[in-house]
Amino acid sequence: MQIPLPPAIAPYFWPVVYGVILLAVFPLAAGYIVLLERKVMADIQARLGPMRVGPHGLLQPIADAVKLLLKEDIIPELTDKWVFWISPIISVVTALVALFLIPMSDKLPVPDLNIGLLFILSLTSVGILGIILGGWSSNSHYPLLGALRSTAQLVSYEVALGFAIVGGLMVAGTLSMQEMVRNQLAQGVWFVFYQPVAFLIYFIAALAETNRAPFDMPEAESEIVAGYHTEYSGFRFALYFLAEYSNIVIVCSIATTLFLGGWLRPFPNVRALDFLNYFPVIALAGLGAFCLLGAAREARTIEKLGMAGLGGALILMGLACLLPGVLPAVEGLFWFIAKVCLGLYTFIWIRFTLPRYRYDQLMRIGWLWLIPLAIANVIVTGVVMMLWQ
Amino acid sequence: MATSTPQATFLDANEIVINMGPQHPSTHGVLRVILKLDGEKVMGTECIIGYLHRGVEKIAENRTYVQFAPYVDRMDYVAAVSNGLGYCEAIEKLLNAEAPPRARYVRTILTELNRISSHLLWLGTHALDLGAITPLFYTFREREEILKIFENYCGARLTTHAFRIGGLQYETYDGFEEQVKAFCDYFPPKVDEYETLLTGNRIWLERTKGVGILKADEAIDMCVTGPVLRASGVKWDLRKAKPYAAYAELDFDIPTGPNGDTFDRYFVRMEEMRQSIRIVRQAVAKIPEGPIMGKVPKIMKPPVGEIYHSIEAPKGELGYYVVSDGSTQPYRVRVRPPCFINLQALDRMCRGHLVADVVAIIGTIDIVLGEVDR
Amino acid sequence: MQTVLPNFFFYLLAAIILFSAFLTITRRSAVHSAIWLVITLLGVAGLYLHLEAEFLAAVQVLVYIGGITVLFLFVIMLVNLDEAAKERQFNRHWALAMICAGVLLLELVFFIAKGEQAFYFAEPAGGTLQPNTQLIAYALYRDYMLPFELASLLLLVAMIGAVVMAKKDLT
Amino acid sequence: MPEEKPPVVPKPGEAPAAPAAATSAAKAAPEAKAHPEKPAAVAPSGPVGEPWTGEIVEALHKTFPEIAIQAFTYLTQNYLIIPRESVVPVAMFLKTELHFNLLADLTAADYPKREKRFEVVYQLYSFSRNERLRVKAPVGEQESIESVIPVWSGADWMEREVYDMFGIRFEHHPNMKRILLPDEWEGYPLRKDYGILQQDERWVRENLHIESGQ
Repeated sequence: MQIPLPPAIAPYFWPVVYGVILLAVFPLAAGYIVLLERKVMADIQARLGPMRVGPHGLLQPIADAVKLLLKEDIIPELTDKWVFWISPIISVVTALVALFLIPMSDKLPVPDLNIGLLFILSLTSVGILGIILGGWSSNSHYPLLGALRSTAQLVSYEVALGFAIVGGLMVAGTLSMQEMVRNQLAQGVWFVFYQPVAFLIYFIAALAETNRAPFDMPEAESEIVAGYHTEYSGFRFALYFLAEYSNIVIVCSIATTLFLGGWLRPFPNVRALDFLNYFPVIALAGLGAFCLLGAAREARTIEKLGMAGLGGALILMGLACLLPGVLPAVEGLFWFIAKVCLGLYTFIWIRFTLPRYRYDQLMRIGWLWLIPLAIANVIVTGVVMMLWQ
Repeated sequence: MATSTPQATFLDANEIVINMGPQHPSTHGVLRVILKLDGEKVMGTECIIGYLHRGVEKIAENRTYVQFAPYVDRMDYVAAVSNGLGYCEAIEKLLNAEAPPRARYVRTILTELNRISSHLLWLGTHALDLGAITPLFYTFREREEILKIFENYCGARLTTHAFRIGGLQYETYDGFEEQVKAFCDYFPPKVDEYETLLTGNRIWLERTKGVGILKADEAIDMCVTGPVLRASGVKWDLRKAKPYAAYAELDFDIPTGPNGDTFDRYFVRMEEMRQSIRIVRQAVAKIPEGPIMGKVPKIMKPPVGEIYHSIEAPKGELGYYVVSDGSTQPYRVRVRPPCFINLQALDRMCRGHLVADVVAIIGTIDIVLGEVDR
Repeated sequence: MQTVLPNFFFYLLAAIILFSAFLTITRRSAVHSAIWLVITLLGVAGLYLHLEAEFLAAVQVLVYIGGITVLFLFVIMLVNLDEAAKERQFNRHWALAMICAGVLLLELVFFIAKGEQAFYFAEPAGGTLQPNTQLIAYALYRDYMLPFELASLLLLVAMIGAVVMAKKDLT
Repeated sequence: MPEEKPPVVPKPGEAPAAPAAATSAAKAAPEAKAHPEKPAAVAPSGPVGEPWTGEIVEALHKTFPEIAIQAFTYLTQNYLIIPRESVVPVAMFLKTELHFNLLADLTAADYPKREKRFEVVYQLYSFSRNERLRVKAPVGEQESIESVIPVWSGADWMEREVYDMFGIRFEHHPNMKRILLPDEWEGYPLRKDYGILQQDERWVRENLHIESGQ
């Protein structure tokens, strides 16, 4: 931040740089989330998962991306071309913009809107348009059914999601994403402990909002093939895919920010636990050591080298954190990512454990259980807060 | 639903006609189902089959009795051993011959193992249809153990052609009994594992209970057999009713279901796997020494006559109606395919349910298109 | 720059709003209309942002685009509008419509001619960066509590009415 | 319709045991007395059974005195040969009175040398008796047979398959079209005069765009 900038662009410069970096890095990160998903799935299902591209399939996301980008761009004959063309873009743009607004660390130059959370929610709600228009413009039955299912599902669960968030907001007392975290620091407690019901409802509704199992009817491949993106292929499909994973990250991030203390480490006010500040070092070094151990077991030399290199790099990164000034800068980001990854893991875990709900059952759960419960939670929270004062 | 006035067209929800298959992830092969939907509610179904029709019955008339035996494996390729057993026993009956006791026991063991492997494949795919992805891999892990036994026994894993008319071609390999016993010990905990994943799962129960109900009288009226019929509460199993192979000497129960819904069909099959293990255990313990091939002529010329013989295949009653004209080739072979006839009940089970249930119901009928189409 | 840029944004947004609103009513395909409607609403949200009413802008997007337009699209897909699209798009009330449009035009001309004096502006609520979310809350739940509750009651009645009518249709 | 078909005479009180089937049976059950003993003329190539007597046969003879029902047994399997006109009433009687409630199978066989070329074969099973019974009905090449769907709904697809493979029409079947082969296919593959390499070359050419040649 020491670079002198003309005052006219100074407030915009660093956020734009951050946005560009995010735009460049996130698709890759999404690829690795897919890899994580496949690896966790493989572990749950007693198999290995991708193992061919790179050591332990570590380069698989890149191969997948290249494959998707090189594929022929098929726009079926009878589609509504313009709508078909623009739908995935709507989805992905809204998702990425929302992602940009999430403060992953207090050190990042993220614009702190005073309506931050509301703005993110409104963006994701626009993202629904991408799904519904994509399904409609495909001019085919399965996508249409998928789009209808998704719309009904997303609109219904948005209500539950909104009310669950309201519960959290009442405790937080602000809509600004960064203010929320600061309030948690000030109050010395994660809001999940004040609002466990809201957190639970939020999590369930988030599963539905992101079309994840057990609420993945919009793309239930055993019923309606691939749902709204059945007719999409190649790059356009990749965009939908990216939007989907961005949305997963977004809902996990909102949960982290609102309920799990954002970039704060656990018990940020307890001095005795200050050693947790060194968690990044330990985690990176541990992961590196794990990679080095794994390298010894690899069969091919190139994979041995790759794995060892990765391990070495991770250990170096861990050690680099010990340099003065680095640790405080990356610690928040690290904790945030760790919490989001925990959320992602739970998402994946649930997906590969539970069967799928039926469409009407999903609706019944949403309207008969989640929404009344969320409203009741809001009322109870309000009453308790009034009495507390 | 066809509407005459424009206003009605304008306001009514569209009746969508959806073509499910023949390339669809959960029609279990090249089944094509035309669904008439009101929203997502199924108003009617029509099955289009025949994509895998190979004219097995016609082929039979142009092959000798021995030559035709491998063909039957290709019908229900998931339960090839059962198909072979039915065919061999039918021809043996026609020849008035009988397989020696040892052969009958080995046949029983392999057929029961095959029933388990067929049910495992069904369980995995059925769970997959309902969105539970993981059980598929678990069931394939266990199925692999069974296929290894088949492979060790006859060299083939899927289309085994394990039996011959009159008995067996091969003596069991060294360690056969140990391997089968080991499987019997290995497998039951795995069934419990599946059950912990599925049976107690609320979502699973909500998806399967009360879905696709087929009452007992309806089931009989629709000529449905096998686990589908038993799930409707009809305690009828050909292994007990008309014992063949070595079943008369073995003790086992026939599981039935009270309601005839998808859950009952699921539960009956789960229980059948346990019973199969029970049968296999007994059979391995009792397996007698002796010859494995009965007295059958080298060139088979059954006397002029006809026979209908059926066995309890994993999917239901698998019958062979064989007409002999006294020559070396069968005059007519009719296969009574359990899947084909059970699939008929789909329409009755689906009406009024949702698309997602159609998938569940198709899965629970347990069809193999190779047998539906022959 | 301080004065040019906001004006530029205003006219840009206004042009977008007018253009897409025009397309909204002229498209034959209902879905296309809905898409242009979305753009109109986005433009309006942009105007709100321009007026530093972030909360209103976000709610505009959330409710009108994320909620209402999506429901529009949902209904369009459920109902067979392809048939309707083939029929006449404009009905016989064009004379009435012309009168309404004329009145509206007169009104506009009048206000434009009269300029700023035609409006009564409330004093901008104190301070510069006061979070206006709070102000809206004060306005809705304290100053204008009764009208707000009445409006919500009206909406509730409308919703119940809709449910009752839909239920009757089903049986 | 060929001349060999017997004159259609409405039968007065034919099916007391089959009230449900009466409507469909009355129309398409021509007089069986036209050739009382002929249908069982077993061609030399066909299976030979020994005469079979038992309570089932007696009950049948008693209920249907005017129908020529022949009973045989072969390899402990019993079968009846009945004229095609009386399939529905006999089936109804077997189902309701004698509890043969499961139609295990329905198929046909082609015996070109016989006077009545086809034989439609019903495999029945009784849960309460644990007994099987085969009912066969000879059908001539130009003749049709009454559908047994009123008795067993499950006969639907099996009858369609028989139609598909042999070209035997089932009267009053709600959906009498091919089931396994394409609807436009010419020829009936399981007939004996249909060669194993034979196929509907025109259909193959038009729909699969290949010159057929095996």
